[in-house]
Amino acid sequence: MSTETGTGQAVSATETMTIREAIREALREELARDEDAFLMGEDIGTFGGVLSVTGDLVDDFGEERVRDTPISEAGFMGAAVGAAATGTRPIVEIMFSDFLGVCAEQILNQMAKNRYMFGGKAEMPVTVRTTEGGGMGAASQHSGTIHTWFAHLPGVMAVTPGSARAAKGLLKSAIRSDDPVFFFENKDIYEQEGEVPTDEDYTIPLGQASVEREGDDVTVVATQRCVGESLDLAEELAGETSVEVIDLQSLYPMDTETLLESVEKTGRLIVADESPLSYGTHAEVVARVQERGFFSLDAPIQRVGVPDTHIPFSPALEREVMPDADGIQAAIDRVV
Amino acid sequence: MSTETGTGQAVSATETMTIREAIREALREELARDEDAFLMGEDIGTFGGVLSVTGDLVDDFGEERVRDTPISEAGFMGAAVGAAATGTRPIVEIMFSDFLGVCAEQILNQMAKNRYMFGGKAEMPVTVRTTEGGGMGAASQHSGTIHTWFAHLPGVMAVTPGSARAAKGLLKSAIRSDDPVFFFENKDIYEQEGEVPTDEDYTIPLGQASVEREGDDVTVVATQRCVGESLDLAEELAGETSVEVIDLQSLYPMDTETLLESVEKTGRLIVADESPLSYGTHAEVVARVQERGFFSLDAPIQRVGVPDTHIPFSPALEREVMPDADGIQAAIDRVV
Amino acid sequence: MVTIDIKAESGQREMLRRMLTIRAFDTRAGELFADGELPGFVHLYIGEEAVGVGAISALEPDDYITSTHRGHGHCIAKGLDTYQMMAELYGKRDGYCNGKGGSMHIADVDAGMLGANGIVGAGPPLATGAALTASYKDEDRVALAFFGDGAVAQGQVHEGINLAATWDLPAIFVVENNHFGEATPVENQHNVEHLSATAEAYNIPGFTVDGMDVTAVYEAVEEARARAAAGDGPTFIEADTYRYKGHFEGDHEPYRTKDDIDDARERDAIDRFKTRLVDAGVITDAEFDDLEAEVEAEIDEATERAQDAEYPDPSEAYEDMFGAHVPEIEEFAARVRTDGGERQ
Amino acid sequence: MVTIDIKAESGQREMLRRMLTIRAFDTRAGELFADGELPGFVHLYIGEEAVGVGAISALEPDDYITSTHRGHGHCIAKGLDTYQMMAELYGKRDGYCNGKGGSMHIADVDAGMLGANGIVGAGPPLATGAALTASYKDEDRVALAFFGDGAVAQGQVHEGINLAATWDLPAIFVVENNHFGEATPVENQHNVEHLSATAEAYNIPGFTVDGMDVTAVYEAVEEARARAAAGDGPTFIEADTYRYKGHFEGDHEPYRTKDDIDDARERDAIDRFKTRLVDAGVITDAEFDDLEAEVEAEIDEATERAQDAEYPDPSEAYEDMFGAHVPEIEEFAARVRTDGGERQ
Ligand SMILES: Cc1ncc(C[n+]2csc(CCOP(=O)(O)OP(=O)(O)O)c2C)c(N)n1
Ligand SMILES: Cc1ncc(C[n+]2csc(CCOP(=O)(O)OP(=O)(O)O)c2C)c(N)n1
Ligand SMILES: [Mg+2]
Ligand SMILES: [Mg+2]
Repeated sequence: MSTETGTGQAVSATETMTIREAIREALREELARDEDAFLMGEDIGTFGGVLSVTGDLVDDFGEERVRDTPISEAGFMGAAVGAAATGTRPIVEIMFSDFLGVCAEQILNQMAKNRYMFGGKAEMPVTVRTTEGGGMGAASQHSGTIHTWFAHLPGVMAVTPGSARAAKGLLKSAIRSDDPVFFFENKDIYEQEGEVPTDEDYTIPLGQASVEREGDDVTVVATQRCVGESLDLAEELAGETSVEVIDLQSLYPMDTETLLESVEKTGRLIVADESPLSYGTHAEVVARVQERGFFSLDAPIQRVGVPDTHIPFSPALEREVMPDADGIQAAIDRVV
Repeated sequence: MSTETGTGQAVSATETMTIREAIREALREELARDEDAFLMGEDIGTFGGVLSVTGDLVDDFGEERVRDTPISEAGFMGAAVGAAATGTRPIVEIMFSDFLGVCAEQILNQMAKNRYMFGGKAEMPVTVRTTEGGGMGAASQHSGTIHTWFAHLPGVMAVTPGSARAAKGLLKSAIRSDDPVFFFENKDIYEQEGEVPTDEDYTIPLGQASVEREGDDVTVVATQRCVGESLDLAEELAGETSVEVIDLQSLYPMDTETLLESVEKTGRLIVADESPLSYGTHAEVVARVQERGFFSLDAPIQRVGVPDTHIPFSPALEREVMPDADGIQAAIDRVV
Repeated sequence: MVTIDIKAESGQREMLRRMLTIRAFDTRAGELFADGELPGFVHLYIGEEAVGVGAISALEPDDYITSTHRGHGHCIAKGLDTYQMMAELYGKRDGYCNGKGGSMHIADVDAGMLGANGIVGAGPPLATGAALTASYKDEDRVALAFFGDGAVAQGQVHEGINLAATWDLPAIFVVENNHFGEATPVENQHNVEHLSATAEAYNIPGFTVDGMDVTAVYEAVEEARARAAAGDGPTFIEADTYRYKGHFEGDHEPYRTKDDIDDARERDAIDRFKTRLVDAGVITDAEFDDLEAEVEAEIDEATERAQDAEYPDPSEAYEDMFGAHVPEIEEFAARVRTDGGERQ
Repeated sequence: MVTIDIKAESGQREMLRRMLTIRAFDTRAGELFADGELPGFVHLYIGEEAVGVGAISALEPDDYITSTHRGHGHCIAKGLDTYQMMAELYGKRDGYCNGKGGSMHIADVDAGMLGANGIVGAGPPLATGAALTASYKDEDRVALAFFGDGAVAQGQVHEGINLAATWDLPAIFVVENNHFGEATPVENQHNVEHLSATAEAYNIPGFTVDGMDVTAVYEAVEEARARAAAGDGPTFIEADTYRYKGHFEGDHEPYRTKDDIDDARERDAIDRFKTRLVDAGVITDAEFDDLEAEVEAEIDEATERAQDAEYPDPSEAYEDMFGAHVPEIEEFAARVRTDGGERQ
């Protein structure tokens, strides 16, 4: 227990918990808070989710509100859209983000477009939770990072927490939002611990980044697992190079202002994210910062990500392609 | 009939034809050339395709090779993958690119990943043709531009021709390729005419851009419909501002070298493409050019695209959000 | 209470009126499209009126429907306003979607009309979701999905039905088998003789009814609704029907002959229902003519008003993407609309 | 010619051997996983051996199969090498995928094994595609798709079957109904008693066979293959079976009791087939024990060799994305591997 000041919101007591626990607590609190909210997904009930995120929630809320589904992602994603349009607040779990292709249509043409196509006359309060990333030896069909697709898709929001605090604060905002929000977990950091405000009304606004560590020489803006990698590296480099680390938190909307402020100070930017590099999340950060911060930049913005491969199975190969502190270090070396 | 030198390839006779015709001729020539190649899609046979691209091909090649399918994009995209892996060369038409969500799984996890997951021991010679873009009053579910998704997806290539010549040359390369290639047509320019080499072996390598007009003051790199918009604008501005226009042609692989050379000369870059701006195709061009051409740049790179909306139905609204010469002009004004 | 009581004479007349309204509306839409008045695609429901009217009349007013690209008939049967529909076809601000949706996206969520849909097969999972809301909230409502014979080849249709069947949700699935998916005959899309065989895969009741007999459709849906409301799960109904016009306006129809269409017209749903009502003394020929004239006048007025109505302001293109404020849209808009809110 | 002639005694012994090999391989894989030797996920086929062996033995050697996440049994039945399989489970370069795929992606396209698959339901459209190749090239080959009871809820399974049925392709669809999709019982995924009812939706023959009787599976597939090869289209076969181990290794199995598993073991396919062969005098108990020992020795050797085999070089991670040369991959690799090809 300690006190801290979160980004933009004064908070009091905190508790140490893992990202997995933070997600579960956010779900628990929001289910308790709003009886229109319910969970839907494969084996999220008694089984507790294959990566044990939903855990015991079914015991507290029952099978109607923590609903196991057949293996029909398109069917239940569509059902979530139909349910949301008619007055409920579905929270969908897609077991691995690689399975989003199975239900992409209902996202692309229904969830994302209904409000606009209908002239604003439809609410779409859906939250989609899913897990991304390598590190488990789960091979190419269970290790992808696909959040750029949804960050690019007009009509949905996308967030990518890099800490337990961000996980809880963003998930609660996502659930409360009347717009569709994609919440991208990273399976490699479920056990990462952090301080999380206990206040049940602690939320982080969608569209807000968080400066996790201040620094003067170079800014690293990171997502998900790369936030921790960056913080560790910054700590290691302390004294030598002063690294500012920002958790982007929200891919869309994006908190461009916070990035610009930081780059104004450091003049150098590294973007670290586990999506494949080409047309990846990094590129949008680059585009925005150079657009509005061109004259602050002293060096080209560097990108650290997956080198346009899939995630291979073998442990000898998998870590090779995953962005990590080494890659961030190399990027810093190129510009500092 | 005239003679010209295409990008990177000496060619002789040309013929004036529309983009629609250029595509059909590429299909005709490649079907004639390789009996393992066949077309598959909805109403592409006797009906000739809803946008009349396949036209009379069924008369020449029969129903086995110009195969009408049920409305089962996931089924026949998957069948194309299975067929390609076992020795044929399928060319799939997805009627509108917005329908790619319906069959995204077979693309994302099968077509794109098989070769890699299998340690290189699978060929995947599939071509996917589809049509993108606004301008027909077809509303949000039939007007999207989604090529960034596939440019970002490791394991597939993506091309976006902006002229009849590019359409023919790239489609032939796509069909001959043993890798999956997405060929993104733009429905608003099917009637656009241009000179096309008649040589049946004229192809444009995947991964090659084309300088369509030389200039000194600013470079506009464009795709699809925006190529013509840029050329018209360049013509209009001639004398005043000297605009170099590049048809990017290939999103992935991307011909970064040609862009860098141009920017070295002009110092200013505009990227014009019909994808939604955030995390759009533009951003990758920006990221690469600033990475390797940082010190050539005299001004921030500007993006012209769809302002993160869907394409609305009403003619009063549709043209408002479509990138065009006005938007490119405004971008030039910001930096020249 | 059903939307329209088919046992009452007034109900029968109202069903006839709605069928006539659909025919008049879509005949007009076809003409306007041919005249180049309407942008985009227009898919007409002419010939299939008995399906939409029969099915929706048997629902309760609060029930939900999901529709297709061929949605005008479902809208009118659900009681939507023809002026707001026509205004939408023109892309005018008074339209159901303020001009943003057009023919393929007319929706009125408050009225239980969850949207026409440009994606073949997308409706059934949405209907399953609406049925899930009803079940979750313990409301006496059911959801009915209309979809075409072609759509039965879409996986998500199966997923939607399987979910509803497994969860015993109050849903009804209605295939409008008009014998073609665009230019492709149903025989080239499926291997079954009757699409109602699909029901077997989910162990739910499946029927094929004469989709050009409004009474037959009504009765099948009335029964299905009772089953759904009783917690006995979904029903699958195939309505055998026919579209008289091309797939979309402009279709050159190489896939059938004029005789094929004439054959279908012999079973015309409006003619048959009219004859039945005249025979039963519910309506006279003269009253029928009056009804037709009334309907025609309504469509005239709707069309004229729609023609005169205002287009949305171009700046409205940037609205309605989200409920929340999203700064990027504003910023991007500002780049194009540099000159005091006007596009450059 | 069938892969294994069940009428010949040697064929019967070979089928028994393959079942034993699957069980020994997967038992070992389970142990190795529990010991932390194998990375990733491992899904075991123990209990279901009769399905893979029965089905594939009745195919011709050139025929295609598509598999699932639970693919080891299909690989062994298809004649794949246990060393190369085990090496793949370890992520070694000698593995079928050079270590890139792992348990869930073992493939040997040349042998007609089109891949294990981590996506539930992805196989049937692929099999339809392989059947399309056979039909397009007029080759005497069929394609058989294995998939689970859970997968039947996937839309793309339906699309694949519908295409094959509509086009009369030489395909066979085999559901391995082991009564669970992960932790969810089949009753919570479907509304039908027998999944073979699915066939009705496509008007193709559908059967439920005892999936723990290798002969029953064999005969059903033999018939289906004849039908497919004759141009009479696909068959849908439900094999009623059971998995003895958890969904994946590590599953705590809250969804069933030890008794449930013991009940299934009473029907054990290997025991029953062995008894039958012993009774028929095809094999003696002693010969069976020898066979088991031989198989065990093969797995020992495969495991030892796999343990000793080399990992791929990290630089191989950048290979095999495309047939063509793609400069970006090289360039991105160079950024990480700055120091003479070594990762920084
Ligand atoms: C997923 C998808 N694929 C293809 C299309 C193009 N398309 C629009 S309508 C149509 C035919 C639909 O046939 P059917 O379901 O029988 O409905 P009908 O038009 O006959 O009413 C097709 C193929 C689409 N809109 N969506
Ligand atoms: C599209 C998709 N959804 C979910 C999963 C996660 N998953 C892997 S195996 C499995 C259960 C599959 O059940 P079934 O088809 O019966 O096969 P079984 O495991 O019983 O052999 C699930 C849900 C997946 N791999 N792919
Ligand atoms: Mg139809
Ligand atoms: Mg199962």
